[in-house]
Amino acid sequence: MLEVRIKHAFQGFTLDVDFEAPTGVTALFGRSGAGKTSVAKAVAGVLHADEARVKVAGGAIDGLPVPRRRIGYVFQEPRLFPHMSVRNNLRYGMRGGAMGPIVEMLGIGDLLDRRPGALSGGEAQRVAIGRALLSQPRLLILDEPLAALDDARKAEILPYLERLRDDVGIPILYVSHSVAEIARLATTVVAMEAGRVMRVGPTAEVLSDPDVVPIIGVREAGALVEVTVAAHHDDGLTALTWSAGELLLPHVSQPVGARLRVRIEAQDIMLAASRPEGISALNVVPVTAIALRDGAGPGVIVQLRAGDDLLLARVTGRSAKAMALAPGWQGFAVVKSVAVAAGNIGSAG
Amino acid sequence: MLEVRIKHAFQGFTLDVDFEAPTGVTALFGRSGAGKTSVAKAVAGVLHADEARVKVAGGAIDGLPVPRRRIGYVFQEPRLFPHMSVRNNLRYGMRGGAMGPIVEMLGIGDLLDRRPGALSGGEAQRVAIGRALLSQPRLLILDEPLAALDDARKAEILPYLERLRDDVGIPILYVSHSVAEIARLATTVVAMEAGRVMRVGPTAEVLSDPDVVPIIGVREAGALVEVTVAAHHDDGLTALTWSAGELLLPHVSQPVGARLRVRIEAQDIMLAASRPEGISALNVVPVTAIALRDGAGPGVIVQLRAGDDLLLARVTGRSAKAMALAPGWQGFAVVKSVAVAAGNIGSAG
Amino acid sequence: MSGFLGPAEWEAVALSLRVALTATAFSLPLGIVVAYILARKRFFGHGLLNGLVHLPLILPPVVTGYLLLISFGPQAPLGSLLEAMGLGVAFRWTGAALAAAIMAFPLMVRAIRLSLEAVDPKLEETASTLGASRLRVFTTITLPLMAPGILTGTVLAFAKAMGEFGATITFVSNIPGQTRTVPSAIYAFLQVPGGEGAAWRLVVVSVVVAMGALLVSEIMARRVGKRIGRQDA
Amino acid sequence: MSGFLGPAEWEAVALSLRVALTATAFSLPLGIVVAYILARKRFFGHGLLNGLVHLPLILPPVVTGYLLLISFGPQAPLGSLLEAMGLGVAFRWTGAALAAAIMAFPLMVRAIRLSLEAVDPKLEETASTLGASRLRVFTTITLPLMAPGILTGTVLAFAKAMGEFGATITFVSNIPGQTRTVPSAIYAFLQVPGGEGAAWRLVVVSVVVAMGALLVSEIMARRVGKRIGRQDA
Amino acid sequence: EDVLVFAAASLAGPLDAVVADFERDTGHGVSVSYGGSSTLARQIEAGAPADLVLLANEDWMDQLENAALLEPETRRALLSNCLVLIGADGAAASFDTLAQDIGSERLALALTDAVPAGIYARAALEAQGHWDDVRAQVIETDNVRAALQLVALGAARYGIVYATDTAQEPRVTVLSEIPEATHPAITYPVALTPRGGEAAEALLQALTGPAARAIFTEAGFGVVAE
Ligand SMILES: Nc1ncnc2c1ncn2[C@@H]1O[C@H](COP(=O)(O)OP(=O)(O)OP(=O)(O)O)[C@@H](O)[C@H]1O
Ligand SMILES: Nc1ncnc2c1ncn2[C@@H]1O[C@H](COP(=O)(O)OP(=O)(O)OP(=O)(O)O)[C@@H](O)[C@H]1O
Ligand code: MOO
Ligand SMILES: [Mg+2]
Ligand SMILES: [Mg+2]
Repeated sequence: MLEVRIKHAFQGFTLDVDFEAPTGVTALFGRSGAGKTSVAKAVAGVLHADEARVKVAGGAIDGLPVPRRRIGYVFQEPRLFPHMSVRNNLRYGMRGGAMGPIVEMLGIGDLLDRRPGALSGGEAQRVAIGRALLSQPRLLILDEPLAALDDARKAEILPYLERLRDDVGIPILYVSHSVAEIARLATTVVAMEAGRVMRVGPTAEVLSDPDVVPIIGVREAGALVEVTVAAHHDDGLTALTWSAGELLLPHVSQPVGARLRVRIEAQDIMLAASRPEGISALNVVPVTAIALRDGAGPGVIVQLRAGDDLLLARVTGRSAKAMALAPGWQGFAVVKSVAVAAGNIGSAG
Repeated sequence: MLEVRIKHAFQGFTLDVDFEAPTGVTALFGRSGAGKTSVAKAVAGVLHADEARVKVAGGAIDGLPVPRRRIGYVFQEPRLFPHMSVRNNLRYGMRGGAMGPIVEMLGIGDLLDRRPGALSGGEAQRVAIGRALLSQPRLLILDEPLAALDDARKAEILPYLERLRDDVGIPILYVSHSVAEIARLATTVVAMEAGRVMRVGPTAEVLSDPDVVPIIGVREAGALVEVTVAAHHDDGLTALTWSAGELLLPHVSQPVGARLRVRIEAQDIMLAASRPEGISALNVVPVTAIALRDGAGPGVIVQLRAGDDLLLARVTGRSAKAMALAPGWQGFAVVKSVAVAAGNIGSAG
Repeated sequence: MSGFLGPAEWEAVALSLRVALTATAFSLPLGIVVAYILARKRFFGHGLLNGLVHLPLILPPVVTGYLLLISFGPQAPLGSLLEAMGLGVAFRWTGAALAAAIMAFPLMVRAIRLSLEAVDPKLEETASTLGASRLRVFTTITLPLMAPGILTGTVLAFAKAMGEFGATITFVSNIPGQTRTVPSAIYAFLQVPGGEGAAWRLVVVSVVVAMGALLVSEIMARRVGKRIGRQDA
Repeated sequence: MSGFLGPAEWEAVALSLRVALTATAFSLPLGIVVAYILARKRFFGHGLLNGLVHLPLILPPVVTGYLLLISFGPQAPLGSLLEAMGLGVAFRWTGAALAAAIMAFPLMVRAIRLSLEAVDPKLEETASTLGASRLRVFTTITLPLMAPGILTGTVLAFAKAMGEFGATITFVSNIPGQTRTVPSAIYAFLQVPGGEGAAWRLVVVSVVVAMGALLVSEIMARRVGKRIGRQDA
Repeated sequence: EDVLVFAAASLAGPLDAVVADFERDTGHGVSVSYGGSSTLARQIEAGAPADLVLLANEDWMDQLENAALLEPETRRALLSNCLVLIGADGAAASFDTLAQDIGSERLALALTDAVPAGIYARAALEAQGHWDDVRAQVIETDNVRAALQLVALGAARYGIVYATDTAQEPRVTVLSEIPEATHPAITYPVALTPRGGEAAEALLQALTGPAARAIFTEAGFGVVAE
């Protein structure tokens, strides 16, 4: 549980935020200048907000001095200690535990004896992440930690964060502009605008809500569904079952029986009136249209029921007209298995 | 024309780079720590490389002192002058011209009287972009300028950069991890690894090269094709012609006759043995498979000929087997029109 | 207050103010230049220049005064040259200002240098990519960011100049209205039986003046700190 | 070199070194504390403390010496208390060190304060989020980043302590082996006709000593600068 | 016409009075620069524009005369002074038996190898055979007024200073006068410099005149007979 109530008046900007989120990853989402960093700083106590109530796992921390809050904070800028080697930066907040695995995961083993001044932008950011992780915090705050990193590096760090969330159970407050990252990590999404909370809810719900589409951007819209690993096939595909049947995905390194979360972007779903044959897409599910909502531009967002789950599909207005799409329409959704990105699979939160 | 030859030895890292790129946007692409920022700094003259030859538009600038190089440099960190208001930061390098349009494009009109210390991360980055743009540079260097920005903001800035490239003709050296940004902007891609150039070439060529896929990441693979705007339809779609026929896209705000570049991600192409009917995807083109390349995992990258253009498609091994995909295979590529992202459309460089 | 001090004492106070202000004002630009050279340039003779600047701090003030006397006295080559040019300083208030400036110089240079070394060279680099010449970079970026050190250096120099005694009396003697600064007057008062009262009155005045200067400088420092973003608004 | 100076002069040199080193070493921790308080705390009496610290700079040294005498002299309450505790300073080399320390204190505090004010509070903030107590933040982050100012303050204080004369002789007089520092000895030589030769020899020695200290400090400063990332490797 | 006088600091009080009278009587302006004799002498060597010199020490005057910086025929001893043993409140000692009387107390002197008052005092102590006994208890100051101050504050119990210093210092008692025979004569020489004009000459006259004589005597100085 994370409970946050913060009020603060900057000159020309007022922050007034109140939300509760269950254990797991809480994503702060919003445009530049929305107030995400300010909320994170107030939670950590480094911004002395006019009013701040913060509870982590039921315990109020707002009365504690900063060092006793035990918050691992990766700031938006790396903030490495310039007079210490990378190694000593990493060690600074360590409370026991080993440095090795985290250093390896972050690929900073060769940099340990360097001074921060001799690091690249992304290297510095990775060291900052390592330093926060090693402090064994009670709450982890990550302010755009992966912004300066390439995809390959992100792909190494994200699973680690998932493990923190699932195995270690550390609550995480995560600031990011990347819907893919949020979809993968977040249990709860807090959408902010101009210092206020616009929408709070479970990630699947918030991201499957056509009303939220304008906030997160049409191109990033998509639904989250929960699946169970059913089998690993010899050709490298993994079969997943969900309420609407079976999904085939590129190999998922989770044991059979594991429950996962899978994100299907609206633009990766194609609708067909009849089941298509002889195509390279492996996943075809029967669906019923529930709602249609015109987006900006010529696109239409269609909310679909597939089994017990909800999907979002984005089609052109022309197609919608041609196929006579309307609430109640029945047909098939074609999902290219490979279009379900690895980056969008996460363990169920 | 941009000609760069740089050698520099850091302790434990050697930079040895040599490339030429035509006018337009040259993207420096590579993993964290590959040496992108170092190349950019050496070009600007703020890193005194052991050896540096830099020619912009035929003129050698490596002998010039930094201020006379006239390079607008957006550093990886904002580097705003802390003792000046945002307005004076913007004015610092101004050589005439008006501030208004750029301020508006960047959405920083409300911040002009603030001190940099009172800006959010993304706001500071936008001011830094504005400051560089306003200096009317001979060469623009942008080191991950959009990393801290949300998609909506990016969507406002990218067209501006395109206009700089096309209308003003300022050469741009662009460092980014985002393939979408690079595909949209870059004329030339310089892929770097460990201080060396791995591959240089026109963006379309480099990004359509299955060999490059591992460098840029499977999920980001895709081909660029050149198209001409043929017609704007009433329902908001724009018809584009290309060597393989017609493509329908959400409205493209370019006049009929304009030549554009369109990116089609490998994962957005579905293959079908026969022309599929009754589906929501509007674009179906006959293709011939040229080459197949196994990717990491169960995916197969298929290079296809469509008209005179090359496409990349990513399918599962299972589908490839089921469809008996092999060089020479003939069939249809289904492209969801909306899967061709707005972010991937740019004017032809 | 005019009843508190006699006219001769007021004369000393006014002279001390003139001397201290002149010393501070004239040494400031040079102090900035020397601090810049010492902080940023590596050259043969760096150690020598640095040592020279510090000399007045190391030497007993009398020795400094004596060295000034044998360099700038009317008999010395340099002194007589200046004298011929109408710029003679020996036994004039300008000489008192010179002595004060030299004694205060190491304090000023050190403070400015310290601040200069804390200026982030990346900001200067950035300014130069924006087309700013070295001079413009210096005046628009380096100098404003050095402001705390300049302020501190100025205050230290002013205070030291107000208090300087040994070098001044040795170099320019103790001539009423010309070179009898407050410290020299205090010295003269302390030499005569019963002069303590007048001496203490002068001490009070110089403390009041200097505290005023300090207070003003603290207020300015706080403003400057805000301006250059060292404190949040 | 032992032929260069007589034994009495060597004694003065050794004493001056002892006095200057002691003065510097003891005032350093206090200087850091006072600089910290002045830089970071806002309280009633801030201006007063600041003024008090600067007083020795403003006052003619003789006055400072006199004030020390009436505070720490054997007859003064404070002085006699110290005397009774075996810590008497009057007319002892420890008194010379006290005088030197007090005269050097404003220089030291100002340098340290200047450096402290340039430390980025964000780094301290970051350290505290990593669980560091205030004390640990201070010792591991603030203090190392203040190093340039501490170094500068130390050098200034040492140089000033080596050169201090007026307050020292007024407070602790001039007792060979106890309080006859190099400046006192130089002064004595300069008082008699023909004493210049001996005076110059002492001047040379104190300049050599102080230049050595300066040089060492410059080298250390460069290292420190690199350590705290002010210069690129 | 303006006159610049360089004068030993210990003359400040009475000399100012004499000068004030002179200015009033003649309309000439007079500036007096007070300092230590060594400082003043060096300044004159360096070319100070003094018209009249009044030092506390014949040695420095000799040096100036040897350097031809004085008008030798104008040089004369103007004033004399004598030394006294002083004690802090309640102290009792006599110069004759100082070695015994002093016990473990401190004796404040001006620098015994540099400042005239100290040099004279040391000569007297040596002549009396006290020097070796007291030297460990001697504390020396840079000027004789500072020695007086130490006694006044009780920081030293005894001191030897000029008789002229003790006036207006109620916290010290004169315990004994020190016989003049025990030390070289303490005289204050005066002379015109070559730049001294008519006004300076007139001032020199006034200094030896009866009015001045009265003022100096009043302050405790002896006036040297011509
Ligand atoms: N001053 C220095 N001393 C030693 N090594 C350095 C120095 N500056 C950079 N490097 C090293 O050079 C390499 C290239 O750095 P550079 O900043 O150019 O990387 P980059 O490609 O911009 O990375 P990123 O995407 O993380 O910003 C890195 O491994 C870095 O550690
Ligand atoms: N010290 C300050 N004084 C005044 N306004 C401030 C201050 N700090 C932040 N702000 C304003 O508060 C708003 C929220 O800032 P915050 O840093 O929380 O934004 P953010 O959501 O993290 O944005 P970004 O994604 O750009 O980092 C911004 O408009 C910013 O300009
Ligand atoms: O040392 Mo001071 O500076 O005048 O005695
Ligand atoms: Mg932020
Ligand atoms: Mg970089």
